[in-house]
Amino acid sequence: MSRTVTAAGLTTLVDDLLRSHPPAATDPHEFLGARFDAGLAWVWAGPGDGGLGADPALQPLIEQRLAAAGAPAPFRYNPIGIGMTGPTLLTHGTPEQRGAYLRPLFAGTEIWSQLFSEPGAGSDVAGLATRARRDGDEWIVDGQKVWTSYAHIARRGLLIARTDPDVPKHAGLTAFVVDLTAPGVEVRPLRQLTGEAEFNEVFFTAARIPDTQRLGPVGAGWRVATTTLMNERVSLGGGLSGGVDPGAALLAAYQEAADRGDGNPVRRDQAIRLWIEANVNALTAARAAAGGNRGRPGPEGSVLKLAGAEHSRRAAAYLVDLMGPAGTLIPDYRMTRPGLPLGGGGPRDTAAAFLRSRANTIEGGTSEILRNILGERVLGLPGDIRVDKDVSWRDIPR
Amino acid sequence: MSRTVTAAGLTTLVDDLLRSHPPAATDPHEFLGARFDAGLAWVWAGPGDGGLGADPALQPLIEQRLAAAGAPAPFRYNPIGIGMTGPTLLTHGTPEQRGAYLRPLFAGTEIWSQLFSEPGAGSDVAGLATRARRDGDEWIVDGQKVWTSYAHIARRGLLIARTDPDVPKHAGLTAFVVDLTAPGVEVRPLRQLTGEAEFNEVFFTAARIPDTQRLGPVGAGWRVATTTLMNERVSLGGGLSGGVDPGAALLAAYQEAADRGDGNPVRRDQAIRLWIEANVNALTAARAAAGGNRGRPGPEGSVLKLAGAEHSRRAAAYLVDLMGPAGTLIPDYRMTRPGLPLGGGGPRDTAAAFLRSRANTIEGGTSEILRNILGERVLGLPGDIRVDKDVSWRDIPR
Amino acid sequence: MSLVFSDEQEELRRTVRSFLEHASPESEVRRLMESDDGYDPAIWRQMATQLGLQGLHVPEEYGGAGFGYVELGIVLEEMGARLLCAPFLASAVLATGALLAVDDALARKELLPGLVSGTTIGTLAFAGPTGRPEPAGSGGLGPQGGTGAEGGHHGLLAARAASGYTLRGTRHFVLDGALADLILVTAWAEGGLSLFAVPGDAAGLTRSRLPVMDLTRKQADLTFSDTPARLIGAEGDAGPVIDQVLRLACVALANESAGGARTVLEQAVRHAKDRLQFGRPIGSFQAVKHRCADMLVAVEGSKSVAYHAAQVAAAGDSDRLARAASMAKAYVGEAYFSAAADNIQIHGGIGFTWEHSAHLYFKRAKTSELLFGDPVHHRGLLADRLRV
Amino acid sequence: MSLVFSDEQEELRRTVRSFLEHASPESEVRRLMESDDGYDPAIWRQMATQLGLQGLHVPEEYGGAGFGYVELGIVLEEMGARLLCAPFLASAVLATGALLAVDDALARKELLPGLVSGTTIGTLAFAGPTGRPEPAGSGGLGPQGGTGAEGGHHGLLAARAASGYTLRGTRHFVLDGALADLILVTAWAEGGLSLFAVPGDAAGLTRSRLPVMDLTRKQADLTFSDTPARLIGAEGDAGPVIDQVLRLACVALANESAGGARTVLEQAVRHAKDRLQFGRPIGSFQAVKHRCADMLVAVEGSKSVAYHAAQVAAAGDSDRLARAASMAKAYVGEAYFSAAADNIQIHGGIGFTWEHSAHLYFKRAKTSELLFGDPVHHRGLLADRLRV
Repeated sequence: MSRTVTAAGLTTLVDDLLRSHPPAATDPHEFLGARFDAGLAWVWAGPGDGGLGADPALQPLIEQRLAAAGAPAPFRYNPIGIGMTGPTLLTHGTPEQRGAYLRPLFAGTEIWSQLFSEPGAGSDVAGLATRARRDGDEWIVDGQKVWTSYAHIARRGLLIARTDPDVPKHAGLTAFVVDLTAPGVEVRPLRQLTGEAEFNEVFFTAARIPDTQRLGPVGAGWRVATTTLMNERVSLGGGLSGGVDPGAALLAAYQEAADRGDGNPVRRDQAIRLWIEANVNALTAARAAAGGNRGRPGPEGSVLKLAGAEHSRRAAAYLVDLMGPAGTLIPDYRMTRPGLPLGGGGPRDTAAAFLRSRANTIEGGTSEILRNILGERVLGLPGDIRVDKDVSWRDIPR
Repeated sequence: MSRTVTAAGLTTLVDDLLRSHPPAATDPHEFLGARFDAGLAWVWAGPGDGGLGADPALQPLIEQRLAAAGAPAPFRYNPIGIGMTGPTLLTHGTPEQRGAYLRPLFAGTEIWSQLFSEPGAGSDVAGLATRARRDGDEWIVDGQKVWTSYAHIARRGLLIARTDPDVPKHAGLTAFVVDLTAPGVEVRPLRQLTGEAEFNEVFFTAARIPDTQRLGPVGAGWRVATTTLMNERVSLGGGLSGGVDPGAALLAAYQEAADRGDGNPVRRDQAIRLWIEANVNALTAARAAAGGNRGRPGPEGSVLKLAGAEHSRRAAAYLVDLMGPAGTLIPDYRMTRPGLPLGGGGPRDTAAAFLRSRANTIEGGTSEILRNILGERVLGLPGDIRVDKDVSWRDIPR
Repeated sequence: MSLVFSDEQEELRRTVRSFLEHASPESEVRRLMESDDGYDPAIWRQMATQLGLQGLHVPEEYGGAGFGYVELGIVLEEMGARLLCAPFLASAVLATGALLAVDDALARKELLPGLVSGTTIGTLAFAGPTGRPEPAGSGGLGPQGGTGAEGGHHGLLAARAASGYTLRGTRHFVLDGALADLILVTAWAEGGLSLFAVPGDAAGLTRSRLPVMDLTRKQADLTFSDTPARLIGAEGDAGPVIDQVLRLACVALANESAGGARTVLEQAVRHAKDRLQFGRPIGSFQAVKHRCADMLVAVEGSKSVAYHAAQVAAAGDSDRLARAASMAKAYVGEAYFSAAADNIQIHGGIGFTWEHSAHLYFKRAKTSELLFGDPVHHRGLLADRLRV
Repeated sequence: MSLVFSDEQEELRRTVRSFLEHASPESEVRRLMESDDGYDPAIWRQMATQLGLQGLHVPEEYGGAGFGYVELGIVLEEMGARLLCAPFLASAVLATGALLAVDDALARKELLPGLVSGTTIGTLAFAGPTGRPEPAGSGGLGPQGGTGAEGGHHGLLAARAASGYTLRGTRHFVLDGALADLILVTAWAEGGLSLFAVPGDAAGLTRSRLPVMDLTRKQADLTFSDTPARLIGAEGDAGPVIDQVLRLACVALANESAGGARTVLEQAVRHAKDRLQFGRPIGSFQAVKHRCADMLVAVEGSKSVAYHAAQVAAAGDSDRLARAASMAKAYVGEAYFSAAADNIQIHGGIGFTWEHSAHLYFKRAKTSELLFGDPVHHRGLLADRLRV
């Protein structure tokens, strides 16, 4: 099968799937598995990898038709897997790896997480210290990862580890698929300022990974990580484009305040300003999606991630300001850990959403890192002066 | 005479001066000369240098009493001399130099300018390329300076030139007092976006300066420059503190707009926000002045310069916005060159002031440079990674 | 609705861009901005005859090309990027837009072909003494002119005469008002605010050039003293016409401004790469680099919202147009000004000189931000329309 | 008026600072914020008996030290810097301030000494269901409670009883309302809004702890059901008393917030020096360095305006106080929030954890910004007072 798949042909395939697996009467995991088998997971991927080798521009057609029919959204069942590690596996996985991992990933029967950041490697992900030492057909891993969403319920993780500390930092990294239920892997909750433990710390103590679970060549881990990070930014930034009016919640909140007598022309102007921002970001997302090369995210992802994160922070603070002291009450600080599938996306309470929004400009690349990326990779400005370049990782101060 | 001069004693001296030289009936230059001779120019300076060796905290008393009596303000007659080069001469001049330059400077009979910036040395002043080569008892100067206010009417200038290109850039500089009417010195107007030529370019072609006009040791030019730049920032930032209500003009402008039916709660809120900013800056200036060591400006000057410049830019743009299209008319783009004394400080036309305000965040150190200074010198943060340190100036890319 | 251009549209962009490269280099912008009329008649003719720009969006029956606002937006973006000095906004957007909006087939037939062929330069005079647009729907100053405390001022009045009408009063901030051959002007007749046509050389018409900050776009006050005028449409028609034209003008200006914002970003980036201080390009300092990144975000947002507005204008739904136009005008107005200001800051001293072109964009940006209603005004309109 | 502190005042600052170093380390803040009452009675007693903080600004005749708001501001700044968990704002500023402002010598004589000695914890209950202050001069909710669309809600009503009064209704967002021994509360009597005193254990008083975002300062809703109350001053006196107390509370909170802003700047700078990424301290990157510089400007401005407000409060001119209080509250409210947010951003992921103290300041900052009127509200008050 080649890129001759047509829109009409796809429509037929989607309709066949919906007929053979009526969403209302089918277990979501089973449905998603069948969707994968039909080549409707990532339409541009190859046969057997959940695709049909079709034009990526056809993907939205599938998504829309399935959503309209009430089919389960794969993202809700495996957010990191669908948003980040799946596309990475498609790009860098061997046929065996793709065959082993992609279907359960897409079906949501194996939850995925991403193991990049470390306490000492935040913005400087490439400076990470978790070591993987070769031992015959296996690798032995020691170290600590942090900020790993869903690690407490995930079966697998995409791990980047240092396999050679004696070369410059980007060159000594290798990517692995790690079984988070294996011996030597310990997952601990990490509590955030929201009170929740949305993220985890993951400790590796002589954990063993077969070399067959290595993703890409030894030393090519940074390339794998970059694919994932760019997908992450698209995923984080792209969440903004949903809905008919992405600023509707702001208007509704202002209206509610005005109805209770707290209207104020200054707050009204701010509401409209934020409403405009939300709509402009959605338009930029639509423009990027229409013009971009789906599956291989380009730098537009970074524009959206930056603009979207800054906007959502402002909008969340605005909603608290609008409520006044009543906005500074919070339902709960109890430590909870998130489960899957994700909810339908109902609004958090105002103060809780406000607190959570502070992570938007940090997670998936801080706004500072994103400005560097935009400046250097999009605008072609010269890099920062680097003191950690062309020296072996071992010799970098940390 | 020592630091035993009292407030009461000073009051008597001021009153004596006002009696012997009634401001209304005395030529301003003559009055200022007499004020200098009475030791009331810089009260903390030594006798003969325009001072009495008194506590610098007593200076405001003199200024207030003289201003109340309608005495001429020296700043209006020699802005750069009073604001920057005078204090520098007090700190770094030899007795002969102080004797020769300070009185005519204070009296406004010799206008001063400052010759630091060059086309290739803006933020990086210490990278300047104007060369001074020793020739017996003289120095021969070649190069180009830029952004020199009043050079077209100034008699003297404080020049920083490179005397040794083979040492690191800060070490190879020397300060001179230069006669701007001497052969080999050419002053050309430099037109700004306001249409005016407020500043000049100054070209040196084998201009000769006697070694007796060297200010400070050979190679110590950067120290001299730093004194001047810190005084400049205090001078630029300090201009904000004048008046009873430093934000009054903003309120009046809003009121005028409201009176003609252009009132708007959003613009009103902005007016108050800017009014608060203006007042907060004035309070910080007052706090710095009260707590600081007059005559030797500290880092507070940089806080005020940064905050003041950013505020004045915002305020000037606000006033244009308030007027709408009528605010985008400008009286004149003819090229004019400023004269002295300065006017009484009447408001410029809205659009002209708006255009001029764009220089506020550039002149006397850009806001970016000031943030570096605050970060490094006040907060003690580490410096930028330098590629021009410990290399001879000759080898720095430019 | 897609926000991506067709191959044909991209070809139009390339054509206009390469035309403006020779038609509007900085040296020409400077020459023309110092002149009274501020445009080059030869270039204006070429725009019409070789490229058909003045009539791009005009139906073919009037000599136009029959395209829409998406194509016009492309042209305006490129003009804004180059600061083209020409009465395009006045003639092709305002005057042409008014004739297309008003219900007067005869006037269209008689007047549009001249505007399309570039032989006539038109403009639209609608503003009172503050230059601000009146609240939506009012279409101009009331018969007594002004509002609120300013009520004493007289608006522009139309009196019925033997053959047609005569006008008396003043219109302000008229784009290219001193050079236009055809002035469409709103005036109060018995039947309400009405649209009239007055030739540039009409009797009793005094045109005073305004000392504009942005020399690349001329403005004038026009005073009418019993000036004969021709009614366009019917008495009382002008209100909705002006509302519609101003919305389209906001869309046009947003696209033009997006082009300007693109250019100042390019200038800033080029300077940040070329200028060395402290032994390194200043663009290697995060203070400069991150400012450029923020400019990029604003430029991308400006394009998105301006393209969107052009598409909505092309689609023709007036309620959606009102929203899209105000959104674009408010967002791009601030974004362009902020980017143009950042460009000066990144250039430092050299950006403050008359010789550098940074100030030309800066002045255009601030003037455009305030033209046809400032961002606060348009956010207010949006709030009303979104019913909050 | 000088903005510089005397040697004696600097000595007071040093004393309070070193006391709080042992009294309010982060571990104690965390222990107390997880507790219901959120303060340490032993520390509270020491503050009163060893340092005399609760009565610093109270005349000596009531057991106080006879100092003024400049000294109180110093103490509050240090408390804010350390996030001291204690009912100081409620008791020493609000309740004490109300008693000092009201015309009731007997009540002062009976009630102030307990507040000064720390044996009584007081608070002031004045807010309606939104927690927002009412327009200046109104002194609280009208008899029917609420304004505008919310008019259906009932305010707090006082009825004359055999011996004194009884109260009925609810007051909201009462600082330390669940633990206070002495509740001063505004209620509507026949003669207008009046001030009453109610003991914390009064009959018919229900106190509901609120789930506050800022755990370091507790709040409660108080519901009165025929609760016996003592009138303080005369009926109708409360309006001006509340206005005055809220102004002083804004001055107090501005000084406390200036202290908090100082601390978050210190935290950010320390982290920027210590944290290495890319082989260098992150503070060597301009993105971080310049953010710290902007924080410094905001912190210095906060100090200036807070110190100024404290001086004006000490001087006692009520018109100038109204201006200075609103200016300080509006400026410092935004500055502290912005600095606390920047501190989290500079810390990155670690700043988003529960374990790091950055969020404690962040939550205090946002809550303080909105308490006693947010910046928009105070700018509105200023505009009214400046007559624009």
